[in-house]
Amino acid sequence: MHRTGELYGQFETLEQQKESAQFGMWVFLVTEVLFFGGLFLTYAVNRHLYFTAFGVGGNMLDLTLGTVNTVVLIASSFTMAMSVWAAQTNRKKLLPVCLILTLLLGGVFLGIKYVEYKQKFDHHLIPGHSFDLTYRINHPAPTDNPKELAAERTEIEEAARHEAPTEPESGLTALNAHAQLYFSLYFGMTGLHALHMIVGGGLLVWVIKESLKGRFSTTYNTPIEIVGLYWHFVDVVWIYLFALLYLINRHAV
Amino acid sequence: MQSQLPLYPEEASNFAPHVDGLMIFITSVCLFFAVGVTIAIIYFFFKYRRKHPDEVGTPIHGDARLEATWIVIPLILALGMFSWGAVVYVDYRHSPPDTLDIYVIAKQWMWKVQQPNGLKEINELHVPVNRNIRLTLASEDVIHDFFVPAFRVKMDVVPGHYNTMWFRPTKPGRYHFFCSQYCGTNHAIMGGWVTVMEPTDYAAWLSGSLGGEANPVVAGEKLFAEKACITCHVANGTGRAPSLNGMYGAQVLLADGTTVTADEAYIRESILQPNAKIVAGYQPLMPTFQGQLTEEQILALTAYIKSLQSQPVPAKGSGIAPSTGKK
Amino acid sequence: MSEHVVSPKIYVVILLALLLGTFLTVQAALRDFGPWNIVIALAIASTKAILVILYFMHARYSPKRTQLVVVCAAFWLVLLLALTATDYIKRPSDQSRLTSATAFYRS
Amino acid sequence: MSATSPSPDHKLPRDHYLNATYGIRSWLLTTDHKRIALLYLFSVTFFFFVGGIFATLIRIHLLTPNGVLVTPETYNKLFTMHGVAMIFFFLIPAIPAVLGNFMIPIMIGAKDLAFPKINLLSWYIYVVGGTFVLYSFCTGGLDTGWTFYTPLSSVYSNSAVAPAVVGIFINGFSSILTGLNFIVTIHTMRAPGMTWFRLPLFVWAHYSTSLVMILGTPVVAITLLLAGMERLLHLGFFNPAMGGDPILFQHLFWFYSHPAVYIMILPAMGVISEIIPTFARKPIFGYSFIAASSIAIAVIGFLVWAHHMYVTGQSTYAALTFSFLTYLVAIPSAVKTFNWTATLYKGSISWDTPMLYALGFIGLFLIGGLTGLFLACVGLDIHIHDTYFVVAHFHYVMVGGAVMGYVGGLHFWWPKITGKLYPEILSRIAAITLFVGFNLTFFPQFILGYLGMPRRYHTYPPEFQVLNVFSTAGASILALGYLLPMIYLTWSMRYGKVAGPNPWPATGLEWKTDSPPPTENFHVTPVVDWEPYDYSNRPDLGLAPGRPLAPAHGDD
Repeated sequence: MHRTGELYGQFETLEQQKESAQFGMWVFLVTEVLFFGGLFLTYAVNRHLYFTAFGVGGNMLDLTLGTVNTVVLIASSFTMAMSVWAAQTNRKKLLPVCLILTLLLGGVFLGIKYVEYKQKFDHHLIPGHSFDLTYRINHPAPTDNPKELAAERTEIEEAARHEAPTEPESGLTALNAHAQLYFSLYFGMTGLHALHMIVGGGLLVWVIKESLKGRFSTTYNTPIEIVGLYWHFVDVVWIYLFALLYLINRHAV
Repeated sequence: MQSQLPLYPEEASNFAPHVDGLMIFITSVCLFFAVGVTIAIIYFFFKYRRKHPDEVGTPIHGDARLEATWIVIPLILALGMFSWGAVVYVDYRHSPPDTLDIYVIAKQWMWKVQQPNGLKEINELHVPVNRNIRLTLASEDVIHDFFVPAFRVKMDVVPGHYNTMWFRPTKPGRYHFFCSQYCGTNHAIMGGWVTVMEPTDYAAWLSGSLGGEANPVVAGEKLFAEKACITCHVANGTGRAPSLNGMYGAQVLLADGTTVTADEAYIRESILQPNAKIVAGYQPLMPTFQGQLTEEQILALTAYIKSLQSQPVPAKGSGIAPSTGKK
Repeated sequence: MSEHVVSPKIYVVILLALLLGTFLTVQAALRDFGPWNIVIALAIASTKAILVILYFMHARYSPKRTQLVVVCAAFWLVLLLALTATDYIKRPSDQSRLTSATAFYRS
Repeated sequence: MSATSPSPDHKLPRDHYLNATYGIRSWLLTTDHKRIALLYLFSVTFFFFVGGIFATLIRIHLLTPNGVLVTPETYNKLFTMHGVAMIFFFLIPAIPAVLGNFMIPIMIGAKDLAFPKINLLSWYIYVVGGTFVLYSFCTGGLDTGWTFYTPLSSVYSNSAVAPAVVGIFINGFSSILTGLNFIVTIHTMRAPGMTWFRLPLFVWAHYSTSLVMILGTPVVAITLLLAGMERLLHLGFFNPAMGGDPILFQHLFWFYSHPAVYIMILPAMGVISEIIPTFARKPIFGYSFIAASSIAIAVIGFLVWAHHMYVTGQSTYAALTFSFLTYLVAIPSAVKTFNWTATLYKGSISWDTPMLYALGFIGLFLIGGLTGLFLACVGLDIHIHDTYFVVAHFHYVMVGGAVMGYVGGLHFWWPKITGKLYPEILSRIAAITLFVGFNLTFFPQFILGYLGMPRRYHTYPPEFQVLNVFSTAGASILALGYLLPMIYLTWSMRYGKVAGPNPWPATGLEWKTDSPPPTENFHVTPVVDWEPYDYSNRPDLGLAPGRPLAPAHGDD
């Protein structure tokens, strides 16, 4: 295929340049997989050691918001894939639309993530000295659903009893410590993921600007593909984070 | 002068001859290859030295049979080393049943040792010769490592885990022990001496400094009453919790139908996280003692519970699995 | 090498499959299947991930070396998890983990 | 002197990469892989001397059982900083980022690496990471051991752990980007005719190294990040007091740090695979086996990490699994050694300096590699784990292996890099000094280790003194051996004889261009139509054809 665009000095042909860029991105994504892999292992080992406490932690997350976010991110992955198609088939009007949609959906994801973080902050679920699993049930907001709070209290009490049957005080302390590990990992993993989203957003802004200038075409679309690969990867990571952090032990509610 | 430059430390435990034998085997194999390759290189180096500046070597690209030979033969030898090493290792990790149990607690930068009768030592360890010794190792802060070169034994002391190691000293004498996992500023002076004594001397040494309170079994018995364990764990099996008579070393039947061997680890866990394993037929009532007992108190309680091993097991009210009850 | 243009029809099918997977995995999580809950969650997640990689990321239509890269990434991740598991699953002192967290928080 | 020997009538080419542009900006903003390699050369040499000074102080201190020089705190900082400087900032980047960076594009006939800007970026990342680590060294030092075991590093240490961890974390990305660049370059940038099985073995070695870099480094990066966060934010991932598991840290750490030794040794093996056929003037014996063994080492090297944890109380099952796999990784290294030795058979062997280094490498790597078999043996490792035996083994592989390979490679390609020849006699003396000094320093440590002297001890029982004195004496010879090349190589840049394009002569593509090469490496894109290390069909080398040492014999 005939290609257009600027040929960098180290390459012989544009074809070679494109292949190198694509392959380079894939290799980079491998390092990203292993980067998250270290966190996955830390998570797996701690989940193995403190199964109950991690279950309690997982149930503190808002499943609805998590599910909505998953859908949002999958949708953004779809619009990203459509951007690549638009570029490949020379649809110069559609391309920026798809890209902007992708960016917006990414923004929605981060917005929802912010709401979730804010909730956790308000409920004293940030690892540190003020971490307290029972804060929410002891300081309910007027808008809180009493049924939900009661369920949460039952679950915490049950789990604390699991740690120490007749002495809820020390059982709760141990539970707090282990749930704190869960939340350290929750914030670590989702935080690192969000950081990747922000980087991806920056890349999107760049290709949107270029696409509005009409620079991408059937013969020159490498940047779109590269950004697309990165964006889809971030999506794949979230698919696993959603399953691991939100879904396991959910039935205990 | 020769004794000043030995090639191996004294052989003073059951493991030492095995480890040294393994060492000699691997050394011989390696020497054979190292010497062979070195001689070949030196020989070629002189024999095929370039004699004319324009000379080129004979093009030989390889030989599949030769490659196969030097893949297969080293592989077989390597697997031999692995197997022998595995046999020795399995021996290291399976302590015999009749051990003398000593507790070792490491902290920056000292070793606290507690003899079975409660006698405490700092940076010293006295053991009788020809007796299987088992050390239970705990750390109060960072990772340490208990290393006795003359016994060829070594085990990390990891905070948050209980590690055990065993050995049988075979030669009376005094031997160095070291901390061999880097643990901070005074890592190098965190060591001491193991004294291996004749059994009679050991007994005399023990009784010579014996104190009633220092005996962990006695201390554990007192704690057992003080902490009200005794109110539920009634010896005749009529309490709300199983009798502990004869439990140590036996198979305990759990509520979920599985059985577990009642070893130190199980006892420790049952004290700190009582609900992790519930004995069949009992309610999860026991409180955790996490944070309420010091390491030494847990060791004392464990020692006391172990001493109940020889007590009569009640027909009802023990957690011991029926089919595998102790004879 | 000319690049493969994936038609939007396929993208839509994949999108629907991903949404269906999300729905199923949430439904499965709200029911008690015992230890199978984890298996189901991870199986659905992996299926979704594979769909994204194969179609959205065009791995299916990519050169062999790219596919090799994907396989390598998965292989090494599994290696990291599985070989560490050989230790944790059978670690003898596991049952006696002392969680002195209580002491830490009281001090 | 033959026609092929360097003769005075060689002239430096008029335009080459060194004189293409001038000024500090032309170096600091260069995207030329050759200049970036030189930037790396200066930086890793700097860290080598930083680490070397620490090593010297350590050896002086250990002259007497009670130590002669420093306090325990300082001693602990010395060996930690020695390890950190040498491993993360010298050994890991040394051969790949200097020799690999310079040679790989030329060897495969490319104008540059696939991503020249990323290449420059990786050097800046290295510098930033190095600055953090130096900052840590200067503000309280670092006393955790280079392994950063928790909870010592994350809770108990009072030294400047955080900046060091941040520095190593940052530096990891330098390594990742270098590896990424190499892999893509080797895949997509080869000249016409440069098929996979015509690649120099140096390139195969770097391909394997890059695999380890991109697959392992991210794991240690995230691990150190977690340990750093644990220290700064009091999180509990690896802190048993908060429910975390210190053993998990070791798994994560060694998942990278064991394969990392292959990052250090594989490129050195690649250098040796270039030097030996060149100075024996014959094709390397078993090309495909050496190439495949590089890949095998990189892959199997990832399966063995928990052999560093035999005495942590790991499960018997894990210990046996990892011991078995560790023995498997020994085989490809053995295959390489046998093939190198076989290459010498019926060669035309010259005693030039690079060859002395190569043979020194084989000798030292033999000892280093074979003692790995002792440590792999789970029953024997219990005794020698964490003793000087490990220290000796590690230094035999890393210093005797990797550094010998690096210095040998530096001599081999020095004429290509600078266009000048180094003084031959002096360099042979240096090579022999290094070999002798090295053995005297480290061989006694094997015996010390078996006798039971634990590592990282600032003071030791008096019965260990004799061997420690030997070791310190050897270290002073070794130090001299390192200073010599430093001096005469610098000297030769200005005063050395002009080398000409192919002084040895060697068969690789890098010797087909000028010395020093032009910025774009080749004036015309080369086409490769010869097999690697082939001296028989290369009239362009100017050697007398058909005058082999003995009648052709064997398979070919």
